Amino acid sequence: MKDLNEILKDVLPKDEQFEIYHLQSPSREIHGFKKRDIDKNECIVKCSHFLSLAYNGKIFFAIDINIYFEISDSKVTRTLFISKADTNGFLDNGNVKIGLIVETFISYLLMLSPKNYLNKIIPLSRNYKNIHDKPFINKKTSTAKGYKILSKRYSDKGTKEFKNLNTDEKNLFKTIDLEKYKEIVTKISLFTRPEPHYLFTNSGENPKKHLLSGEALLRWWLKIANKISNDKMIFKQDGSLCATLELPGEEHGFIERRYLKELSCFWKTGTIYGNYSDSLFGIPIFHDDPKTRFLKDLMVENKYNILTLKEFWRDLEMRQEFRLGVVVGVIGVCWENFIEYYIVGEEYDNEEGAIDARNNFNAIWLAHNKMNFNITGRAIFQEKYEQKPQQEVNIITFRRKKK
Amino acid sequence: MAKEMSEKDILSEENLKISKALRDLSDIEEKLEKIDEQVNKYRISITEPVFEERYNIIANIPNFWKTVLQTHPEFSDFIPVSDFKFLDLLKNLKVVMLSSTDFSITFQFDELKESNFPAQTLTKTFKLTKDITKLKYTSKLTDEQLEDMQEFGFLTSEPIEITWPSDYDSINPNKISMKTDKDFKQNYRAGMKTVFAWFNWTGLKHGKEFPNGDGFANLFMEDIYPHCLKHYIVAKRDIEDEVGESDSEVEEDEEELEGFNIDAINEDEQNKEPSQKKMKI
Amino acid sequence: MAKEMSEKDILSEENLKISKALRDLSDIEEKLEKIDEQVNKYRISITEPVFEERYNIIANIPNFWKTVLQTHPEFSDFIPVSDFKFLDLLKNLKVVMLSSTDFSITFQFDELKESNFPAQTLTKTFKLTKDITKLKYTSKLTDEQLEDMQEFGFLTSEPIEITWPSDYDSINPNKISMKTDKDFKQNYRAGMKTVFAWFNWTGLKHGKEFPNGDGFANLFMEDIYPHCLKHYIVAKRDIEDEVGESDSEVEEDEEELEGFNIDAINEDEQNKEPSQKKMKI
Repeated sequence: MKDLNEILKDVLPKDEQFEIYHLQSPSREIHGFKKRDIDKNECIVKCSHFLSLAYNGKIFFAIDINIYFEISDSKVTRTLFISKADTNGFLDNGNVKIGLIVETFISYLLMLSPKNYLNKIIPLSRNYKNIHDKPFINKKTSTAKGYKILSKRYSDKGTKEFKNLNTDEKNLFKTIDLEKYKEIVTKISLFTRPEPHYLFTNSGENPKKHLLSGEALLRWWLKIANKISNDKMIFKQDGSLCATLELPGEEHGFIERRYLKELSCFWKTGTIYGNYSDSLFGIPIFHDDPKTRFLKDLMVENKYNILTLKEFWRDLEMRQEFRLGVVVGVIGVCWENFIEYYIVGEEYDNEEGAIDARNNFNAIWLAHNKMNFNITGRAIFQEKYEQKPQQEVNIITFRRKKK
Repeated sequence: MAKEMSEKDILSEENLKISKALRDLSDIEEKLEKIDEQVNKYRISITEPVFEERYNIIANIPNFWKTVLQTHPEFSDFIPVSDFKFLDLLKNLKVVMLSSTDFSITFQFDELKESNFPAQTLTKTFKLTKDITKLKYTSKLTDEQLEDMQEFGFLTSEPIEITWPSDYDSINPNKISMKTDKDFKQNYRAGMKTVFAWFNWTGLKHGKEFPNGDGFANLFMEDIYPHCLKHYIVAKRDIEDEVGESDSEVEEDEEELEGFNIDAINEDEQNKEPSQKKMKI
Repeated sequence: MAKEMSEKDILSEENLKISKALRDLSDIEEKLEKIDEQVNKYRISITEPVFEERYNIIANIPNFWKTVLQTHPEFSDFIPVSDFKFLDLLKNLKVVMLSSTDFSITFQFDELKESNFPAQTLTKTFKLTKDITKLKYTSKLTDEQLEDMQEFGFLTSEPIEITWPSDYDSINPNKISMKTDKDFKQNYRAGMKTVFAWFNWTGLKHGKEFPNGDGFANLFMEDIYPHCLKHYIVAKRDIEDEVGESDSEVEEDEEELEGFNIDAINEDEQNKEPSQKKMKI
């Protein structure tokens, strides 16, 4: 399979130079995600992807996607949560199609084998006492001892002891053997809402930034989701494929007429979290997600166990973040929590901001030992990707079962 | 037998060469650690006579130590405010390095009649040990902490007899008793937190004696004593509010907000969010 | 004349005594500053031969400096990411202290044919001066900065000739010209930020050359070179994700969720993971 750089080349303008920053976190077992019965031996694994592109030394786009794996005895469910995507207005090349980049990246992630995530999982807990007795270099290992350990590894290479070490190392991590699973469910979940900025703080102040209305943004994402769902390389077009759209507070007939008519036949109103009479237990808990915040409030109010999905969507409409014409200031908080690691302290009233944004990638980038960051566009698949302009708040989801 | 080495042999030769280099670096690191210690000893040896001189000069400056301790940015984190009344009586203070890890601190207190607090000079000695079998209570320590103590060592000290001021009679562990005091536990705990309890600190009863007693000792050894002249001058600054000072009055938050908040509504919204996030279910 | 001193005289005598003590403390402070320098010289003298030994060993370890520089927490703040392709070619690196303030850094680069980048060994020397009349542009410096430079000194360096890689032709100041390049200013600025421009850094043209060139030099001298063995081992850690590490992946939302699975998760389980507020990708 082609690597990401190769794939992106095909959708970037011909003979132009771009820098690609793709960061992937290690896979980690997490506690939450959904209400579940721990006795059932379920395991939830999370991994984050972050992609950003620079042109002329300036970052112009970034997207943040979290992937969750729910592993039970009988099946594995993979959920892509598109957390944030943003531009900053510093792209001075009209031939770059952001929608195409987003579509390509999501497709790429969907095509990555789940093995990439499930071979080496940081477990919820470890017996550190055990680890510290073994010849591993960890934060407590003295520098002098660290060199002795490394030295022994080189002298042992190819010997039996060295093989044992590799086995020990494997025991530090959890591995999910995918061979025994017949079914892998893939879900994509995303939330569209126009905001002046998501990942580039204050970038909304840049007059050159292209801000879409709620309606336009929804249509933009619908188009991407529709194209991905129709990609036969990813989803076999069988009866299990299903894409859903829900606009809290909006009539289903209206949604169908206004948005779904022009999309493929597998689109429906509703959600992938269950039927309207179901409990809220099927709604995943995502990081920094408006409906997750609402879910948490319901937990505080002891309504989480009582409400049905239908009531949830009805009440969600009343949330400030879902009301029309309200600019919500939640972005600052996300910035503090984790975006600071990507891009720090930009001034968006001048171009230096975008240049510094790129420079701020350095530490994080290098920590991951990523090497190839310069690519040249080939524009093979760069068909027209137009955007239509209006305001709404909505959720698009679709899923597919593999036989 | 073939003279030429196989690819595997070459690889293994190369690995052995790297292996040796890495082992050599381990030795270098040990040498550098010894050098650090040697430099430290050298510093102590040439600093000591100057500190001695300084000690005698400071004796002539009223309120020198009072000024230093009152304005030191971290000192007050270790003890209750009520202790300052007695620390203000400190006529002089001396730290003597006994080795590169062990040291003693000598406190020379003036008397305070109204508190039945006599003039007293006390020397408390601190020694580093790695022997965790000396510990008397370990239940409050995690395995990880114990491991660290074993590897990097921990400070210990003999208890020192000190006369407590009468102000503290109700929390003085020598004067209260479980039998007669109804708030014994609470008072005992309050007493444990005063600087007088620190003189009794051993380093062997984690969670049952003056808290962070080693941190307090190290503060004297590493910062207050070697840098007292600097701290004194900082306290005596005529202009306290220069722009760009780290102890400036301008708060970081305010600075940051300036560039960020366009209007008041935004600010409200921003402030709402963190509290929501912190809410525990 | 009365033999007894008046109250005023006593006061004045006392003041004179304090005045003298304070003056003496000023002398002590100067002595301590000299001691610092003396200790520093001593450290350099005994460290030098060990560093020399270390240098020769490191030459046998492939990618040693690449590993150190790529994982150093601050190094990458100084240069653009694209420079790393060439810094990875660093075969060896040496810092030599010429005095307690002056030093030289020697970079030994391997060649990279595809970039027309030749193998080259470059030594850049840094000297402290307090003579601000040497400065060629001062318009970007505040009066306060100039005062500090005059009092504490500032680093200067001679420009060093270095062959730039062909990858940088479009921003290489030797190859672009105001006349022919339409984005000259922008490209020139981008070029100024690369490590190759740093070899040209003089310290005399604040705002017109590689930014923070002295900070970059000091980073090598104060941290990267003396502590390279430690940085290398940190980079080689097998377990990077231990609980309590700052680079943990656990996000707040997912942490909090534990709380609603009360029936399923016992308290022990919850305590295992300290709240990790920050997340890193």
